[in-house]
Amino acid sequence: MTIENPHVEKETQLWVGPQHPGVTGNMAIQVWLTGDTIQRGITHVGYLHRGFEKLMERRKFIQSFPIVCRICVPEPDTNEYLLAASIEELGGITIPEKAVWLRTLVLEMSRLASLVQQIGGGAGATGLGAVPNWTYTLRDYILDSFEELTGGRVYHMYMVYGGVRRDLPVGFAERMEATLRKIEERLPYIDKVTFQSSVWRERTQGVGLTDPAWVKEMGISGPAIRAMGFARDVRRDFPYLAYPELDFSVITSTGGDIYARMEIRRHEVVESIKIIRQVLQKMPKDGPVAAPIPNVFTWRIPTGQTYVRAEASRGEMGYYTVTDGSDKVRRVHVRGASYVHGFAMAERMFEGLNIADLHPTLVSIPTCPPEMER
Amino acid sequence: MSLKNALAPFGIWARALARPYTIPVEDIMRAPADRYRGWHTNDAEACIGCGSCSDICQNAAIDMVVNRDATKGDTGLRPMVDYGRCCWCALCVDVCPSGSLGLSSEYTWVDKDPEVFRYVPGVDKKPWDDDTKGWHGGEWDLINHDRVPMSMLPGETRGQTWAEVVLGYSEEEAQREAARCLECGICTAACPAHMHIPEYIGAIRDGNYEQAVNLIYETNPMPEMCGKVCTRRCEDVCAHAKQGEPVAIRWLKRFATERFDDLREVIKADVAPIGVGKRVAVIGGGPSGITVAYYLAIRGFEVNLYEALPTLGGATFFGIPKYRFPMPSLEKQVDMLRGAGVKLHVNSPVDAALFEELRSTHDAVFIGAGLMRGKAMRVEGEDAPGVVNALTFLLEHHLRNNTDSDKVSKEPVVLPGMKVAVVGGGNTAIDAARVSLRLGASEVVISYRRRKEDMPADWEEIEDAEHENIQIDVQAIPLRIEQTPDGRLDLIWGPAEMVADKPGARPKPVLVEGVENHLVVDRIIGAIGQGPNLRWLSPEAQGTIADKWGWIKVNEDGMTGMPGVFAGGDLVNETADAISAIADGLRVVQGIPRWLGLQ
Amino acid sequence: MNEFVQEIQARFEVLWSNPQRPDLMQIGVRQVNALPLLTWLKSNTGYFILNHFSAVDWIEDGEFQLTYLLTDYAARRSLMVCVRIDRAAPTAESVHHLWPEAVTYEQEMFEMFGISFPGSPRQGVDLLLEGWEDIPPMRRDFDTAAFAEEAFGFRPGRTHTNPRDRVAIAFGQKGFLHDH
Amino acid sequence: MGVEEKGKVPLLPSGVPVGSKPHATDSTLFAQGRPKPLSLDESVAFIKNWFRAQSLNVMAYGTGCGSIELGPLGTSRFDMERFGITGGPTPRQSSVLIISGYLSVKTLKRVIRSYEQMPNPRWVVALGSCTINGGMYWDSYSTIKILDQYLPVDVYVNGCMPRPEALIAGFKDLMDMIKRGEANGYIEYQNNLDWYRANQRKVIKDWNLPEYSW
Repeated sequence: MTIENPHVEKETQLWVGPQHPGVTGNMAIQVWLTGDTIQRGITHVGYLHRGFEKLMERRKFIQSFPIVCRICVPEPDTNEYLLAASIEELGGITIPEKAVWLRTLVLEMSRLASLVQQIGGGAGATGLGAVPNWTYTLRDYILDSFEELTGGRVYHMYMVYGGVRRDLPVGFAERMEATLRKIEERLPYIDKVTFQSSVWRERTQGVGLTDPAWVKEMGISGPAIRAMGFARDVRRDFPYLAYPELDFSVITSTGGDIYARMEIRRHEVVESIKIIRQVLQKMPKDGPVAAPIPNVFTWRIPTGQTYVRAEASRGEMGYYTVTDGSDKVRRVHVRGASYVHGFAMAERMFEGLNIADLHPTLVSIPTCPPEMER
Repeated sequence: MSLKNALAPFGIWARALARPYTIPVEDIMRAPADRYRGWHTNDAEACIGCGSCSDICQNAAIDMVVNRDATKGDTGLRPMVDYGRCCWCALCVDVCPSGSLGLSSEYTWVDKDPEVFRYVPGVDKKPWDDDTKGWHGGEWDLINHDRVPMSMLPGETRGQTWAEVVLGYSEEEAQREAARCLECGICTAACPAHMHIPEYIGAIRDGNYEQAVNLIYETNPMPEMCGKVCTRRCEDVCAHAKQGEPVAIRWLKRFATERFDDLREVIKADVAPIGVGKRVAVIGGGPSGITVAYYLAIRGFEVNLYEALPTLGGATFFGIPKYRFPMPSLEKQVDMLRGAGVKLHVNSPVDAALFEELRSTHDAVFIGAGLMRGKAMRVEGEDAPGVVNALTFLLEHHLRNNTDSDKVSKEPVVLPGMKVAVVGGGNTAIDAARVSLRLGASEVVISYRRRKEDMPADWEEIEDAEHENIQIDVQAIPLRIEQTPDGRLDLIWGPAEMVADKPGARPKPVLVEGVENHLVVDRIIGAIGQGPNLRWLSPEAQGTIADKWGWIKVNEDGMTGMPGVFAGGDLVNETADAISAIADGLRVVQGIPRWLGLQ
Repeated sequence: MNEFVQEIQARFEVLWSNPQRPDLMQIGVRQVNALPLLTWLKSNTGYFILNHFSAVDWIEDGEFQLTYLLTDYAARRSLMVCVRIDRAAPTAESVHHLWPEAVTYEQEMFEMFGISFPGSPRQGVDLLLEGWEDIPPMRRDFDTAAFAEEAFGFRPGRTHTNPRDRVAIAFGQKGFLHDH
Repeated sequence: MGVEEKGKVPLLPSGVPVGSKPHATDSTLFAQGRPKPLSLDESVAFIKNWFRAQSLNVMAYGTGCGSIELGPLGTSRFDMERFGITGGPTPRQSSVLIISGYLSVKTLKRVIRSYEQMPNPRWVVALGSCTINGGMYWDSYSTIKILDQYLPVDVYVNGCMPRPEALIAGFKDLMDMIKRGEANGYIEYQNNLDWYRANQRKVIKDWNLPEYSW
């Protein structure tokens, strides 16, 4: 319900961020308002710009791995996988079976952690403090598992070209199962305050709408496109790692609003848990975790270019990698999932949006500034 | 809006009774996971200072700082980690060839001074030094510890042939093996000649073989010999050797030099002709003499090289069997000398008179006469017929087979079907045994006083001998030799027990009294070492340049007590090792111009 | 996939093609053909999604390479279109009217490589950097380490000894083939 | 190093140079023979510091990737509020500024502005390697390397990124320092404003920050 105020004809310019508790990271939205309705908005990034693509050009192939995971903080493993897969494709390395499954496990765990966090973020953006309290803790339990498996809490630096760096610790599957159960136990409570709550539904349904016509124009992906009824998922469309051997469904919804996008995440958490269980069950018990790799100091890759993609929690993430026969990459271009979401799509969505809905909309798309600007 | 949905949020009050997630205050500093990557630890004694950690660090967080003196196998540097840079990726741990670097599981470090976040792990004491948890190497390494296997003739058949046993790397194999090098340069410290090892391995890796041989020739005029038979101390200290197989430095050198049939066109010397008009005489055509002759000749010196035998090479000619170092390889190196303009005088033994003449007609004389006297076994019955010294045996054998020398008998010492015992455990013993086998001996036994791991011979040589079915009896002390009634020889030996000697020394074999074993053979070859023999010099000259045992003492320029007379090789360094002789030669190559005031 | 390249070849000159993967075809075209080809692909084929758009600096050839990645999600295939442009005066035709997200790609490429796309909105507007005065940072001739040291400085007190140098000095490593 | 030398050593309100500790040979410690009771000013300062240390308001500004670990810290598992730490939504309501890792020049500009809007006393906690010596972005063209050239840092918490537990340890150290009256970065900033300004202006080329009155 918009209050019609005849006096508010003047356009107001407002900066939301970068120092703002509501933005999804260190970014800024410049909006022009009439009353509380956004007339237009521009996304401003660069606050987290570190020049990863330049830094990678200065580093040997192996040395790029510790830095790429910093491109996306909540979900670093997708970056590690994509860089490893690009280098393996261009350098002609085949990874062993066990590494395929371990990579799938790590990718899915990080997707799960990120999805859980996004549910909390979405609820928190609408003023529900309890849900982020829960989800941050649930994410923390997944981080504990990560720590056990990879030695790192947030940045795992677990995959390198050739495979992964360590095998599963003893008893990992049981402890992971316990964590998954904790998440499952908590989901009904999250439902109660969000998806089942009529207040929250009022707040989110029909808000932050996307237009299915945009799909033909922009490279929208992830929950944002699945919320418009398109069952598009890189794991299914361009299968990689062990995903072809796993049973999971691609969740779709039709609302195209905040509610639909959050609902997709809610169901993807269940799918993700299902995938992790399958991976732990089907994973080969032994075998090498990495292929023998060439000398990390002097390895050169012949000239070539490729584009490798994977499904992150926010959508399709891709790495465009060019090599030139030297021991360093010529160029890596990181196509973050939210590059399209954060600029082209978000700026269209801002038009006509109520200022109070700006933040829930941003969180639900979602945007991740470090991968937009790298 | 249904009532159910409106009431749904109140359902979460059920959580009010559940146990909270919150970690109690007293447990807040939780123990991290076993693999957690915290601050660095380093075993400073096991660390070799190779700098691989510093090279792999993409953040330039690791400096190599001077911590102790450089020794062979340790640069004396230790990593210092700057935690203003570190990102705890642990690539440094996974790449550490010595396995000394690790990450503890400690994670808290708070300070108001930004300058303190920097220390040398293992040297600067930290509370987490003894943490066994954390990220450590060993499970999976970033570096490849496995050597590219060398193809060889099969062990069963090669005893019947004189063909070269080691077949050499193919180009692809050589590049693959060269690519394993970490380029730390520790090997150069252990090499007596301090060859430019990482540089030429890098050139081989890049396929730049011409550059590789040029780099090799910088400090070694006999690389093909070294590529085949070097004692390769470099490989002993190779960073890979700590946890795996060292880079096959020797085989790579062999590969590079074998690429070229004639090195004269390839080697590009660029030195000032400082020695034009100066004459140098070199006595002895072994590795040290060849080194002095070659490097002085390319500097413009007029070099006369005197060799008693019909062929150059010294011990590398008569000592090393041709299945290890064939004659064409030796010829190639001698051709380099000819190309450099060295005047070769073979079959020209030097005696006291000629020595004096050389001194007077040359600006400097170099003695590289080598160890030509085989040591006696000092057991009773040693002078029985059929007991020979390995040095004599090998010399005769090589002269007979490779030269037209008429000074040797046509009849080999070892005849087909004989059973041979070789006493000793050095490379000479192995060579004598393997040569005997190839001469047709039906059975060859090596008898050694200590354990197999104490044998001074190259471990690859020992393995090769075993593959050829040569039996090695260890901890066997020869007591006496008796002749059996049917004209054979009985080597009577007693078992030895290993007793710890003073720290740092090898354990000593001590005879177990009262036990006598018999080894009945047709020939006994004594190979227990070589000694100097300077009897060709006048007693006065001997007294001036050598000690009473015949070892020559030289100064830092390689000059003996007699002005203008330089020496090098086995006579000086007592190692009986070609690369040390080359290193001696290199010292003299600098010493002679300096003594003549040419630099 | 090859038939499709032939179909393109029939309309536009394809300089080279490389089937990198079964689902990824790479082709190179001339700059004059780039915009017509992309327009044709967008309107007439399934390749209407621009997945990514970026540049590569081939400084030794004096050229920039623009890479457009188009994906046909129905057929589950991608097409990489590579165009070389002159590095001395880097200008390319904007595709923002075909794909709205190209606006930011082009804005970023102008900032990072100095490639201009006349007609593209927000050209020259800072995206990632503010007050940048040096050469565009993603160009190969921009030395970021030197820039960082000059502009920001590093904390003093670090010393590094190269192990090879230390060994060479401690053991007197020399060469005898050359005078040094 | 293109940075000017730091000026005179700043003084505490009591006249003691920052960072200097009383030395055993100080005549003041021996001449009086027995400890002097705190003066009224000192007592008030002690009580004020004690209270200040118990309620730190952390400004909600995730400047870098380290802010991902502030989330768990604030929510139920680690629950920083029981230690007296809570979030402050705006600079004017906050007392602690956390620099969570690397700072791009663009963010530095905003951070300076935020910091200068914060009321005294205010403290800066620096997380991770990046604030000390550039961290993994040491050769990046867009991030600053040494934070204490631009802002006064009271406590460094090392790690990349520091765990929530390490952050708690850092906050506890900060609290102890505040109680002892040692966390005086803000005084140092005032006293050396020209030096800080020169460094800041050196990297922020398009300077359009307002001058705040001091």
